[in-house]
Amino acid sequence: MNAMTIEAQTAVNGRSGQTMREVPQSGVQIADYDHRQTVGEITVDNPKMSCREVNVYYGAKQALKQVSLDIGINEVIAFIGPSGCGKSTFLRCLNRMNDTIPSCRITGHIQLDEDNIYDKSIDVVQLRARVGMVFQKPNPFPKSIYENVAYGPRIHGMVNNKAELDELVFASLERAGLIKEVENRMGEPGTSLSGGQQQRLCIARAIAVNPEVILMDEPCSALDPIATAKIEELIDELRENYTIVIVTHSMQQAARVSQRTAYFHLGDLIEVGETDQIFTNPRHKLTEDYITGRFG
Amino acid sequence: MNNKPVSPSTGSEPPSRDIKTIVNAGLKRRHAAERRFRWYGLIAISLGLAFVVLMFANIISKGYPAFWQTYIELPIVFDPAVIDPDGQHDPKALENADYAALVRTSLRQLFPQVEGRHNLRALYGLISSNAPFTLRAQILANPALIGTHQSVWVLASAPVDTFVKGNISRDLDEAHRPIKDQEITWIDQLTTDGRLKQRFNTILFNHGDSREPEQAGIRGALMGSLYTLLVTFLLSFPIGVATAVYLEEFAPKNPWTDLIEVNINNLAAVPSIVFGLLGLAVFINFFGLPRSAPLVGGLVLSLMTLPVIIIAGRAALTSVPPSIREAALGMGASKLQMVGHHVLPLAMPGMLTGSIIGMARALGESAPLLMIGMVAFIVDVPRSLFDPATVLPVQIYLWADLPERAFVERTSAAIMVLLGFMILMNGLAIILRKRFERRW
Amino acid sequence: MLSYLLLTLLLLSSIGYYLGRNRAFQVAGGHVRNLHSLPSFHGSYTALWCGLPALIVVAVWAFLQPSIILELVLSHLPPALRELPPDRLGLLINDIQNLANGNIVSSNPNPAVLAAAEHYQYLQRIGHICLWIVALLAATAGIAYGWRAISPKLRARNRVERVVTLLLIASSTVAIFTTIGIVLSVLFESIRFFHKVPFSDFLFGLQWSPQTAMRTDQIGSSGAFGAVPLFTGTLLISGIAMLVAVPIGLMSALYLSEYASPKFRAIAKPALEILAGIPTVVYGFFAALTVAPLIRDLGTALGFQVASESALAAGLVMGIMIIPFVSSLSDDVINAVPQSMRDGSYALGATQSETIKRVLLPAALPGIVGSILLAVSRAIGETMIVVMAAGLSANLTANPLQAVTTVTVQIVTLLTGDQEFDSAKTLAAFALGLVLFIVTLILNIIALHVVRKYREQYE
Amino acid sequence: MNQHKLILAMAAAYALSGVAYAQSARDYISIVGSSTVYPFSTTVAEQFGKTHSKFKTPKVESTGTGGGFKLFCSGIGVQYPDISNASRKIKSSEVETCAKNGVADIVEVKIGYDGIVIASSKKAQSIALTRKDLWLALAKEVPEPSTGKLVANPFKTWKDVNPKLPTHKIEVLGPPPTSGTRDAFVELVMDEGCKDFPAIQELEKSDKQKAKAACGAIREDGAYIEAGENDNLIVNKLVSNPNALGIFGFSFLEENLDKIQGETVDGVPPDFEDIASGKYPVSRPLFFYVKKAHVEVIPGMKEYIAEFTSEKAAGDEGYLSNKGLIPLPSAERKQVAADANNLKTLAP
Repeated sequence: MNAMTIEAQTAVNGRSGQTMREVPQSGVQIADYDHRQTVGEITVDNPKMSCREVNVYYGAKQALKQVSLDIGINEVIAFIGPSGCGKSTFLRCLNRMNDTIPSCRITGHIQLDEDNIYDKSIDVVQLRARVGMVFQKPNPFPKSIYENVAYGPRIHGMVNNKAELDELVFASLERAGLIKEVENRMGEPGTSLSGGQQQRLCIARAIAVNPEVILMDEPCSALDPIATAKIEELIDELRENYTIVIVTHSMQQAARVSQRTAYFHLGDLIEVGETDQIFTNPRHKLTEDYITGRFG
Repeated sequence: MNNKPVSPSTGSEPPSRDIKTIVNAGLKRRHAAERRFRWYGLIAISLGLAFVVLMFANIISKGYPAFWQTYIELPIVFDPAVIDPDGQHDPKALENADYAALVRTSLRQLFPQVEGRHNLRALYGLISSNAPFTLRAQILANPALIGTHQSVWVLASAPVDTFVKGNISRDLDEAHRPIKDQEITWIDQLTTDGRLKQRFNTILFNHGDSREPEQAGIRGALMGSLYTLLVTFLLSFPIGVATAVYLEEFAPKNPWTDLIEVNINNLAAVPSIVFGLLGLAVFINFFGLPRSAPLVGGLVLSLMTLPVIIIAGRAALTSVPPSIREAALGMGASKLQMVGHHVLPLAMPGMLTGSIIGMARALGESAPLLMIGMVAFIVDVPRSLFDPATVLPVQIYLWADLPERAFVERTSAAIMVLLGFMILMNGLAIILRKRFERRW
Repeated sequence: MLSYLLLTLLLLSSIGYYLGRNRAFQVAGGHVRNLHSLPSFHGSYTALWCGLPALIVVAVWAFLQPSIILELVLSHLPPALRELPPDRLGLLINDIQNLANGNIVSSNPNPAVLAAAEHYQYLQRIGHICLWIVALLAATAGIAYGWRAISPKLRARNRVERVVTLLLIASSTVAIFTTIGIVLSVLFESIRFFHKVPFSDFLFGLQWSPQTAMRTDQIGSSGAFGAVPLFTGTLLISGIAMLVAVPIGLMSALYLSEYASPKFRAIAKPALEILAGIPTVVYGFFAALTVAPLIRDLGTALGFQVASESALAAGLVMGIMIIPFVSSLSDDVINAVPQSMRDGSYALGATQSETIKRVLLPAALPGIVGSILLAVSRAIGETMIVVMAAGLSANLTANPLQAVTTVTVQIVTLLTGDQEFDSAKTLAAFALGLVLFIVTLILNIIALHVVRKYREQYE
Repeated sequence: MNQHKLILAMAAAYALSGVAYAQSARDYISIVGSSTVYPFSTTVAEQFGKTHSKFKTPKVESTGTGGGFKLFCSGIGVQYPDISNASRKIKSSEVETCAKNGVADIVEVKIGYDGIVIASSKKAQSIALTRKDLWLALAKEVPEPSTGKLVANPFKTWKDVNPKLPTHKIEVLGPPPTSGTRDAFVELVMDEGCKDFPAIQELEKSDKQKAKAACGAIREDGAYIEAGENDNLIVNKLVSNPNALGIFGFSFLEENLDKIQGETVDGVPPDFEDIASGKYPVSRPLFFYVKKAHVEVIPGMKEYIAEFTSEKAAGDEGYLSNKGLIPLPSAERKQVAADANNLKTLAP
C-alpha cells in the first residue's frame, strides 16, 4: 500500500489550503467512540474516483460529514454500516443520483478520472453513462427483456444498426450471465423474470452502456441466497473490467466480494481498509462493534 | 501517483468503445430535445391557464357593471288627494293607491317642457316600474309621510342604466338604439342636476328573479341552490361514506360486491342528463313529488354526487396503510372499532375533500334539472324544500335567453357569483387536502 | 313537528346509551373484564333499541298518516261532495288542505268544506299527539328492553356491529338501485320506440329527421330515425375535444409532475383545475358567443366555408373543459409509476425527456389510455355545451367546419319541446338515452378494467 | 360515536321523504307552455305578485307550447299546471286528450300578436323578400322552373331564387318544429308562398294533404339551420354571420335594433305599427289557456286572469307592449277580457 501524501493529492486536485486529515497509523486500535476521523488508507495508487470532504444535507439535516475516499481502478469496494449511516447517500453522490432529490445539497469534491463531477461543465447525462448504477430492488422497465438492455445503447446512440444492437444486447446479457436463461424469451417483459434474474437483467442493462464504474446499492437484499450467490459470482467476474462500488448490509457479502471495505457510521466514514484487515483486525472500536454484531 | 484516465476497455473483452466520446457526440441533440420537450409542457400548461384567464376576463368584463345600478332622485309629493282621499290612513286603501301617479307627476314637474302622449310615455320610461312599489313601501312603513314633500331615490329603468354604463353608444343612429335622443337629453339633465347616481346593486343579491332587469336578483336562485345542496349533502355524504367504508373494509370479495363496484364506477361517468331522465321518471312520475322543488333537485343531484363521494372515500380509505389496521386488530379491537377509531378519522379529510368537490360539481349542474321542472320563472325566494325554486346555473341559463339587453351583464354577474362559490369550495377542498395531507 | 320528535328521540337514545352503559358497569360488578363487551357497546345496544324501533314507527306513521286522515275527513264529508269524480275530489282535498294549513283559498269555501278543514286540522293534531305518544312509548320500551337484556354474557358488541353493518350494506345498495332506476326509466320507452322503428333502422340508418308530423295538421319533416348522423356528430365533436384535451392535458400533467417546481405546481395545478369547476352552462355561452364567431371569422378570412355552429367551436370548448380531467387523471397515473423506474433510467444516463418518453409514458400507457377513455365518455355525455353551440342539423359529415348535432342535444330537444306520449319522436329520446347509457357503460367498464390492471401491475 | 352520526343522517333522510307526502297542498299558480309567451307571462306574474301581496307569485315554466299542453292536459289536481301558454291555438287533438283526462272546461284567452321577423345583421345589406321567395328558398321540394315538376330544392343562393336578390348563399337560422314559432312560420309564410305555383295548385285539387305537405316541408340539406329555441343565440349568430337570415319573435328584434335589422316581407317592414295593423303578413296570435276547475281552488287565479287582460297590461300602452307584445285591437280586447273574466269555456 503506497500511501499518497495529502499534499500531493491536493496538488493534483488543484486545490490548496484545505484542512488535512490526519491518518492514524496502522495497527493502532482506536477505542474512542467519539473519534470520528477516518481510520485507514483513504487513498489508493490508481484512483478511478476520488472524493474529498463530501458533505450531504437533506434540508437542514446533514446526512454525510466530511467524507474523503478514493476508489481504485478495477477494484470492488464495499460500503458497510448500520442503517441510515450514509453509505447509500454517498453511493448516490458518485453518479449524482442525489440530484433527483430536490432538498438535497452536496458540498465537497468528487473526481472521476480527471473530471470534477460536480463541475458545471460536466453533463450529468454523460456522467451517469460512465457511472452506472444497480438498485436495491430490481427495477426492470415495463418492456421486453431485449428492450430493457437495449435502452441505454439506444438513448446514447451507441449503435448504428440493429445488428450491432443485437450483438451488444447479447454480449451484455452474456456478461451478466443471463443469456442462457433468456435466450429464447427476449420478447417477454422484463418483469416476468424471477427476482434474481431481474437483478441480473438490471446489471446487464447497466453494463450495456459500457460504464467505467458500476454502483450497486444493496443489490442482493431483495433476493434469496441462491440468486445472491449468482450475483456475487457475477460481481467477481465483472471486476476484471469495471470498478464496482457495492453497498451492502451483509458483512459476509462484503467479505466475499470486495477487496476494500469502508465502514460508515452516522454520516461519518469511520474506517476504510483492505477487506481482510477490516474483518479480522478492525482498528476502530465502532467498526469492531459493528462487525462483531454488537449493534447495527 | 498518476491520475491519468484509465480506460476501462483496456481489457480484451468488452466492446471497445469509449463511452465518453459516444455520449458527447449525441449530447447537443439530446439536450435540445430535452429543452423542446420542456417547452411543449410549458406551452401546454400556459395554454390551459390562458383559457382560464380568457374565460374569466371575458365574464368579468361583461359582468362587473351589473354590480352597479343607476338610481334617479325624484322630488315626490305624497299628495293625500291621490293616495289617501278618505284621510283615514286605511292600510288597505294605502296599499291599493295609485303611486304611479305620484311618480308621473314628479317627472312632469322635473321636465315641464315635455308634452304629448308619446313623449310622456318615453319620459315615464326612464323610471323602473318598481318605483311605485318603493313609494308604497315607504308609505306603508310610515303613513305620517302622507302630505309631505320627499326626495326619493328610485330605480332607473334598465335601458337608462345600460346607457349610463356606456353599453349603448351615443354615436349610433337614433333609430337603432333603445334610448332615443330626447331621452339622452333628459338623462344628461338629470346627471347635471345630480339627480342620477350609480350605487352598489344590492337588488342583485337580495331579490328574486324578475322580468325587469333592474329588479332582477339572484337571491331566489341562491336559496334554491342552497336548499338543493343541503338535500344533496345530507343524503349523499352519509350514504357515500357508509358505502365507501363497507366496500373498502367489510365487503367480502364476491360477485355481488363486484357488481356494486362496477356500478359505482360506472355511475360516476354516466352523463348527468341521464340522471335527469331518472329523476323525471322516478321521483316526479312515480313518487309524485312536486315539480321544481329543491327536494327533487337535491335527490337527483345526490344520486349523481354519490359515486364521486364513494370513490373519493374509498381512495381515502385505501391510503390509510394496512399496518394501522393490523395494529388495531392486533390490539384486540373489533373490525368496527378498528374502522371507527382509526381508519375513518384518518380518512375523513380525504372524504371531506372528495365530498366538497362533488358538491361543487352539483352546484354547477344544470342539465338534469332541466328535466325536472327547475327551469321556471320564480320570483318568490323559496323558504322550504317544497317551494318551487330554481338554482343558480339554471337561472343563468334562463337569463341568457331573455331578450332584454341589460340581462347580459346580469347573466355574467350571476356567472361571477357562481364561479366565486365554485372557487371557494374548490379552494376549501385544496386547503383541506393540503392541511391533512399525509404521506405514508 | 317531526324534527322536534326526531330530536327528542335522539335525546332519548343518548339517555339510553348512558343507562345501558351504567347498567353494564353495574352487572359487571365494577369489573369490566367480566363483561363480554365493553360498557359502551351495551350503551349503544340500548340506544339502538331505543332509537330504531321508534324511528321505524315514525317513518311508517309519517308515511301513512296523511292518507288515513284524508280517508277519515272524506268519510265525514256530505255525500254530495264525497261522490265527486276522483279528480274533482282531488281539488276539493287540496282546498281542504289549503284551508287547514292556513293558506289562502280564492273562493268562499262552503260550510261543509270549512267543517272538513277543521276536522282535518283536528285529526292532524290528534295524529301528531298520538305519534308523539307512540314514538315515545316505543323509545322507552326499547330502553327498558335493552336495559333488562344487559348481562355480562350479552354479546352487545356483536349485535351493535351487526346493525351497523346492515346499515352499511343498505347504503351500498343505493348505487345498484340507481342503476336499476336509470335502466328502467329508459328501457321501457326504448322498447316501445323499437316497436315503432326497427332496431336496425335506428342503429344503421343514415338519415335523422325526427320531427315527424305528430299532429295531423302539422307539417313535419320526413320522420327518419337513423341515428348514424348523431353518432358521427357526437364522435366528431368528442374527437375534436380529445385532440385539444389530450395533448394539452397530458403535457401539462407531465410538466407539472416531472418538471415544475413545487411552488409552481402548487399554483398551476389548482388554477388548471378551475377549468373543471366552471359550470358547463358557462362554457356553452362561451362557445356560442365568443369562440364560434371567432372561428367563423378566422375561417372566412382564410377562405373556408364555416358554419356558424361548427363542430369545431363546440369541440374546442369541450376540449378546454376536459383538459383538467385528462391532466389530473394522467397526473395520478404518472405518479403511480414507481420512482425506481425513473431512477433506473436516470442511472443509465437518460435525460428527463427521454425518461418520460421511453420509460414513464410506456409504463403509464394503459393508465393513460384508461383515463382518456373516461374523458371520451365524459365528452360523449356532455350536454350543455353542445346544446348551446352545436346546433340541431343532423349532417353526416366529417368536416369540423360544418354543423353537426349530438345525441345529448337531441335528447334535450326531443324532451323539452313538443311532447306527445306515444309518438316515436318522444320515445326516440329514451332510445338515445339508452344508447348513451350503454356506450358510456361499455367505455367505462373497459377504461376501469384497463386502469385497474395497470394499478395492479405496480402494487 | 360514529354510529350515532349515521343514525342521525338516516333519520334526516327519512324525515325528508316523510314530510314530502304530508305537504301536497299548493298555494301558488303553476304556469307552463310556450317560450314565446314566457316573457309576457312572467311579466304579468311578477306584476300580479307585487300588486296582490297576499298571493304568492305564480311559477312559470317554459316548456314549449306542445310540452305545455301535454302537462296541462294530464289531469285535474294540484300536481298539474293551472295555465298553459301557447303561441298557437289549441289543437282539436289536444282538446280531446284534455277531455280524456277530465280537463273538460278550458278557458281560452287571446292576449295579442307576435310578429315573426326575418332579420339579418346590421352589417348586411337588407334584402326585400316576398313569401314566394322565402318558400322557394326554404321548401324541401320546389317546382322545376322548366317542367314545373316538384324536385328536391336545387337553389343554393338567393340569386337562384330570384335574380333581383343578392348572390350570397341561402342560410337561414330558424326554430325547430318543436316551437310554435315554426308552426306559425310554416302557416303564414310557407303555406302562402307556395300558392301561386301551378304544380301546387294541381296537387291541391288532387290531394289536399299532399299539397299541404309539399308547401310546409322545410328543406333539410343545411340551408335551413334549426338553431334551437334560444333566440338570443340566433341574434348573436346573425351578428357574426352577415350572410345569414334569422327567424324569431318581434321582441328580440326590438331589443337588438342596434345589431340586427328586420327584412321587409312583401314590402312591409316588421315594425310595431304594421304588425298591430295587420299589414305585416307574418304575425300570429298568442294565447293562454286556463283550467276552469282550478280557478276556484288555486289562490289568485281570477286575479291573475284579470291582471293579464287588464288595459294596463295588454292595452295599447300597457306594460306588455313594452316587452314587445302587439296588442289586440281595442274592441276585440274588451271582448276577450270580458269572456276571460267570465271564464267562458271553449266550445266543445
